Amino acid sequence: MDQLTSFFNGNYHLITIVILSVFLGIEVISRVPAVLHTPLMSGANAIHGVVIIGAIIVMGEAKDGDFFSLILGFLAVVLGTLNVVGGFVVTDRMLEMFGKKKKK
Amino acid sequence: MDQLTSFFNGNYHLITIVILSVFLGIEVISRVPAVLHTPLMSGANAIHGVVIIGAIIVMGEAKDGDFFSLILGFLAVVLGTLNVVGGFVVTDRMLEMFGKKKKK
Amino acid sequence: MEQIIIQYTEFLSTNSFLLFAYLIGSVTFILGLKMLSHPETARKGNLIAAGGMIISIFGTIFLYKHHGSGLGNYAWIFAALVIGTVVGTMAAKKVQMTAMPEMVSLFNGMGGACAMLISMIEYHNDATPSTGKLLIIVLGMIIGTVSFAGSIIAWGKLNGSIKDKTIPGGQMINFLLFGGIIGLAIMVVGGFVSPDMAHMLFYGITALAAMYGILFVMPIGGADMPVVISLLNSFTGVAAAFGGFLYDNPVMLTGGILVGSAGTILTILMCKAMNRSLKNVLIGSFGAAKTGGAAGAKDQGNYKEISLNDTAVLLAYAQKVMIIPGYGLAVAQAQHTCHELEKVLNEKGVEVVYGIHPVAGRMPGHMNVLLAEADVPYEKLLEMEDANDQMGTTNVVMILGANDVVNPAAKEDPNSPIYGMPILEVEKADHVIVNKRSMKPGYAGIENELFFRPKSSMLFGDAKKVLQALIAELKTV
Amino acid sequence: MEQIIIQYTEFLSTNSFLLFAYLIGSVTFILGLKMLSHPETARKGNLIAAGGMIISIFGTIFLYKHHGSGLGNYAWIFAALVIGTVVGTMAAKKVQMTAMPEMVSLFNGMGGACAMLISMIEYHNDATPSTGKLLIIVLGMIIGTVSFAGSIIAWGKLNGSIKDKTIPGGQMINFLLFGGIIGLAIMVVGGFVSPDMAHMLFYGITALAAMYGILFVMPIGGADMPVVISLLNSFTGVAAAFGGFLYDNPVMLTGGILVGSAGTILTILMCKAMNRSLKNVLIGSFGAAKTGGAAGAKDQGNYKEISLNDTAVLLAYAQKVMIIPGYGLAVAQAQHTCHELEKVLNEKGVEVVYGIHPVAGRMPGHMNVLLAEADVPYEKLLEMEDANDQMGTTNVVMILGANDVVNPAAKEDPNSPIYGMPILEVEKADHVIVNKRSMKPGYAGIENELFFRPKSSMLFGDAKKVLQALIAELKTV
Ligand SMILES: NC(=O)c1ccc[n+]([C@@H]2O[C@H](COP(=O)([O-])OP(=O)(O)OC[C@H]3O[C@@H](n4cnc5c(N)ncnc54)[C@H](OP(=O)(O)O)[C@@H]3O)[C@@H](O)[C@H]2O)c1
Ligand SMILES: NC(=O)c1ccc[n+]([C@@H]2O[C@H](COP(=O)([O-])OP(=O)(O)OC[C@H]3O[C@@H](n4cnc5c(N)ncnc54)[C@H](OP(=O)(O)O)[C@@H]3O)[C@@H](O)[C@H]2O)c1
Repeated sequence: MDQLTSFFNGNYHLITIVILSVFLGIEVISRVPAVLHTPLMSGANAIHGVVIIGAIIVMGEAKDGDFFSLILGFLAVVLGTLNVVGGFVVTDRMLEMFGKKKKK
Repeated sequence: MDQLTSFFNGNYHLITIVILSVFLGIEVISRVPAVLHTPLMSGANAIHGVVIIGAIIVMGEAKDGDFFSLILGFLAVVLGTLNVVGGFVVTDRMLEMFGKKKKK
Repeated sequence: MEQIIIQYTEFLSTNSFLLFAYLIGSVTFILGLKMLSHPETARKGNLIAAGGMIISIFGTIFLYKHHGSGLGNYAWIFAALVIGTVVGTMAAKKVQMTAMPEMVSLFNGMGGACAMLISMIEYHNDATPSTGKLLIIVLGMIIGTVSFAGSIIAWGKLNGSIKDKTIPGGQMINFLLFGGIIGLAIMVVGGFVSPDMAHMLFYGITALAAMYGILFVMPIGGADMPVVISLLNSFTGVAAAFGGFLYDNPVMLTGGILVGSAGTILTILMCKAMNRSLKNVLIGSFGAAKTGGAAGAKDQGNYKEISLNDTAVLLAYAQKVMIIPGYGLAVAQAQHTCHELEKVLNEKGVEVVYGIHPVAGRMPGHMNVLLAEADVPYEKLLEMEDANDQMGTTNVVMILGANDVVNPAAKEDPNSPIYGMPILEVEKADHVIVNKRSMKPGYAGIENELFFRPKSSMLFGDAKKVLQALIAELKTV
Repeated sequence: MEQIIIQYTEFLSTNSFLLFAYLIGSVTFILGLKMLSHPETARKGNLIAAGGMIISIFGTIFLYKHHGSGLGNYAWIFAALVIGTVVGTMAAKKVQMTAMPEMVSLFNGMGGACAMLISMIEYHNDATPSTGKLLIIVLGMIIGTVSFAGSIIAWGKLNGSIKDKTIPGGQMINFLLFGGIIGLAIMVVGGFVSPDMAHMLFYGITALAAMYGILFVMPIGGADMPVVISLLNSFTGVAAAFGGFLYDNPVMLTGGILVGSAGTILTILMCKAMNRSLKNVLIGSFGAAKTGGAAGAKDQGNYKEISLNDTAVLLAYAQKVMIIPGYGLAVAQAQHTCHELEKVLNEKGVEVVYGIHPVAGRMPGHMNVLLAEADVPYEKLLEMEDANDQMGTTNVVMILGANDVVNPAAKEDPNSPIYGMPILEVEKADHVIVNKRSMKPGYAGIENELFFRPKSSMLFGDAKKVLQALIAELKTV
């Protein structure tokens, strides 16, 4: 309990940020047309690839001989990059298709 | 400049909260029907009465002989309360009128 | 920066119940605003936000700690709270429905003044604040003062004690004032002057800000006040948020910023509903157009008058009558009489509906509130689209103190200042009867050609008196 | 808590350029999501978010400082970035339009795995983390692992390498797994076991979480995968947010949580578009209904077949033909042939339009993407409402591999699992020709009475082959 309250106090601003982001996510997305569900899902998928920043930090701080961290970290950065790059590119391709709409 | 960057660093989380709140405010309000503009304005007016918390803190921390702080602080709390209480009550009255709609 | 870190770590030692109370406060504000923007949930939303406010306030009073010690001066605090609550409740309960906007404006001014006072006290108490803190104090003071002064002027305009005044070169003066405020603020915050001097300048800024607030609102048309109040509202929100920075207080921060941004959007939405730009409202170009537009009842032909008796007959033998209320009905306080007319007509087997234009009157929803007050059943109030749909099957349209919202220039004359605004298309009905006191223009200050059209007949007089006479007349038909 | 404060104050000494980069990142994510949800701005929104991501990544690489020293291992980092970029771009560029959802699922799994690995390394490196940190590490690991394992299964299902399997007692097993994960997590985080033991349990949790992810997705119908992927998407978002807590990193936090909440809402919206509840999707009750519903081609009467030649004649002499594409058209990869048919008919003076149901195919917008790929002009694609409006003036409706989206049971049979879903009302047209390979049901696993109705004629065969034959036939008419 004590640990929890101190955690709460210490991360209070972060918790506020979380709550605001939750509301913001909900507000921003409600009322999307069904046709955009797939690209939106894919775009959101690319955004959570931001986890790669954690991987870069972990990798960049790994000690020289620490192969556990180095190897897993390397893997993490590769996977994170896949998520980010693949996600944005695939979304763009999808939306390019939709874009043809404008050839009206 | 140095002062500014250190201010930025020190209040980084608060700045993030500000930005999220700005977006949230915009998202939440867009698309209100015109009929609700007046009560919404009035409700928002009551909410910014939260400034009263600052008045309470200032008042509560005023030293005994410091009449400048005591008097202005007292005034601040009164005015803040007016804003909060008056704001919510007036809004409620307005919405009560609209509420008659439901007598369908 | 150091002081900020210290402040932060001190804050951590605060009771986490208080932080939790603030969290609840922030969430209720978000929910409240969200619910306030939907008709069914609005009232509950207001109550939820009020609940969060109470939690935040009492949390602060009882749990706030700084340097390990709690707050003092409880007697003063509670006295102030009680006074504020009693006065606030009474004022809010007593106010006329139609005077709501001015009441809101007044309360908004109180909030601005509160922010201003807080900044003053903080400045007075901290002899050597850091630049960051000083910046926050000064900005909070400026915005709070502008909001306070502006709101008071808006309040005065709405209740009629202050008249619209265009100050010659007003824009130039405002520009200079603005520059002066910025300049002095830089000198104070940047520490370019001696402490004594800074102290004097600080109050100088306050004075300039007050003047700016006054001159900013002064030239704006009285009827544009709802827009201005919404703008000042968001100013006070920002001022409250500066308080949030000052005390590292999350609920002040989120509450203030939410209102700041929501208020700004609301201001824009209101302008859109009136088909005007914000700039247009602020510069008050309607006032300018007034001189041009109303230049003369030109020779638009002649208008017909109709007698009370003829009106009564026309109404009594109609199948369906649509009443279009406007600002004049509110001014004449004729809503109850109007409802009576409706009942008399109903007894005679005439169907009566109301056509409500979204910006009829002087505040959004004005007509809904007004007629709800007179107990007109909600299902008789038609929104503009529905009203226009039913116009074709309507025999008599009865316009009571409305003008701009039925002006065909909005559809027909691209040079008209209201061109593009959707209107109630009364000419689709068989007969149009217009009640107003004279041929004078309405809010937009422009001629209304409708009055000269073949279908229209004028019934001059104060709305309330005319309606009373009409009811008497109807009973004899 | 101390460590958190220390972490915070250390963070303050970071270059403020990095903080600014993160701020830009957060804002672009919000803007990107906002723009992605409007058709006109979607593509630009995606690019904006990508730009913010690049800024955040390079900011981290070059500006991040911890205990005053920057990051090392640049060679490894860049090697990994290059590999990921090359492979990711190639995979994303090469993938078939129709295989998009499985690609998204795979990328989502990569993100989940990344979060899992980060947690593992952090656990490995910090021998005695505080309870708060440990909690974050363990939760991030669990959610990341579930998302990773689940996404891989979803990917396998979508590309057909894994078949739908209902495990007997699956829900019970999942429940037990869930309980086990929670229990072990409490033991590890609460410090109730020896460090060595905790270490073992940690990897035990990883294994259980992976199993949970697999078993959670396994029984869900292959075609419900878009919904599941959206859900797993939001899981990965939450996992990324835990990383944000771990490194006190604002952009990970906002990005992750935004996606977490947006993904949840999107999941719900998708369910709504299919007229199903999320629970229904997760328990996979369509699979159950399948056995019941398809129980037999009962004796619903007989269906008519139509020859290729007759079809060609009917089409050639029609004035207006509406093509209704469905999942079968995508499976047969017949979009280009379909477009050819349209052109041939146009040459003969026949007007051709497409009626697009919002959930035709296997992902939202599937048909739009498919037909856009074949260069079908956008103005020929009618949304459901418009298509239904034009149905009365249509001579021949040509259904190509669609089934559920034209099933009249959705309107007529309250017991049908798809009851309430809006459909394309093809029976308002003069003739209905249905192309599919057999009388087998479609996705919802239910019989379609339309095929037995008087207006309908069946044209069996693979969509692509049938269309090719039809085009040849038409040229001889
Ligand atoms: N609703 C809002 O939110 C809002 C806010 C700000 C501005 N506005 C603006 O206000 C206008 C509203 O249009 P409206 O048609 O309702 O009003 P209006 O155009 O202002 O016209 C009101 C008319 O009522 C007549 N009148 C005044 N007192 C009267 C009395 N005692 N008895 C009978 N008639 C009386 C006046 O003519 P006489 O002097 O000849 O009697 C006047 O022409 C629009 O231009 C709108 O843009 C609306
Ligand atoms: N769009 C989305 O977002 C989404 C997501 C998940 C689920 N769903 C669901 O998917 C369904 C979509 O409806 P739908 O009408 O498009 O598809 P459907 O109901 O699944 O029917 C597709 C039909 O195509 C036929 N088919 C298969 N391969 C073919 C081929 N090579 N040539 C010709 N015909 C072929 C099949 O019959 P044969 O086997 O007899 O040929 C089948 O009956 C709805 O129930 C919807 O709720 C949609």
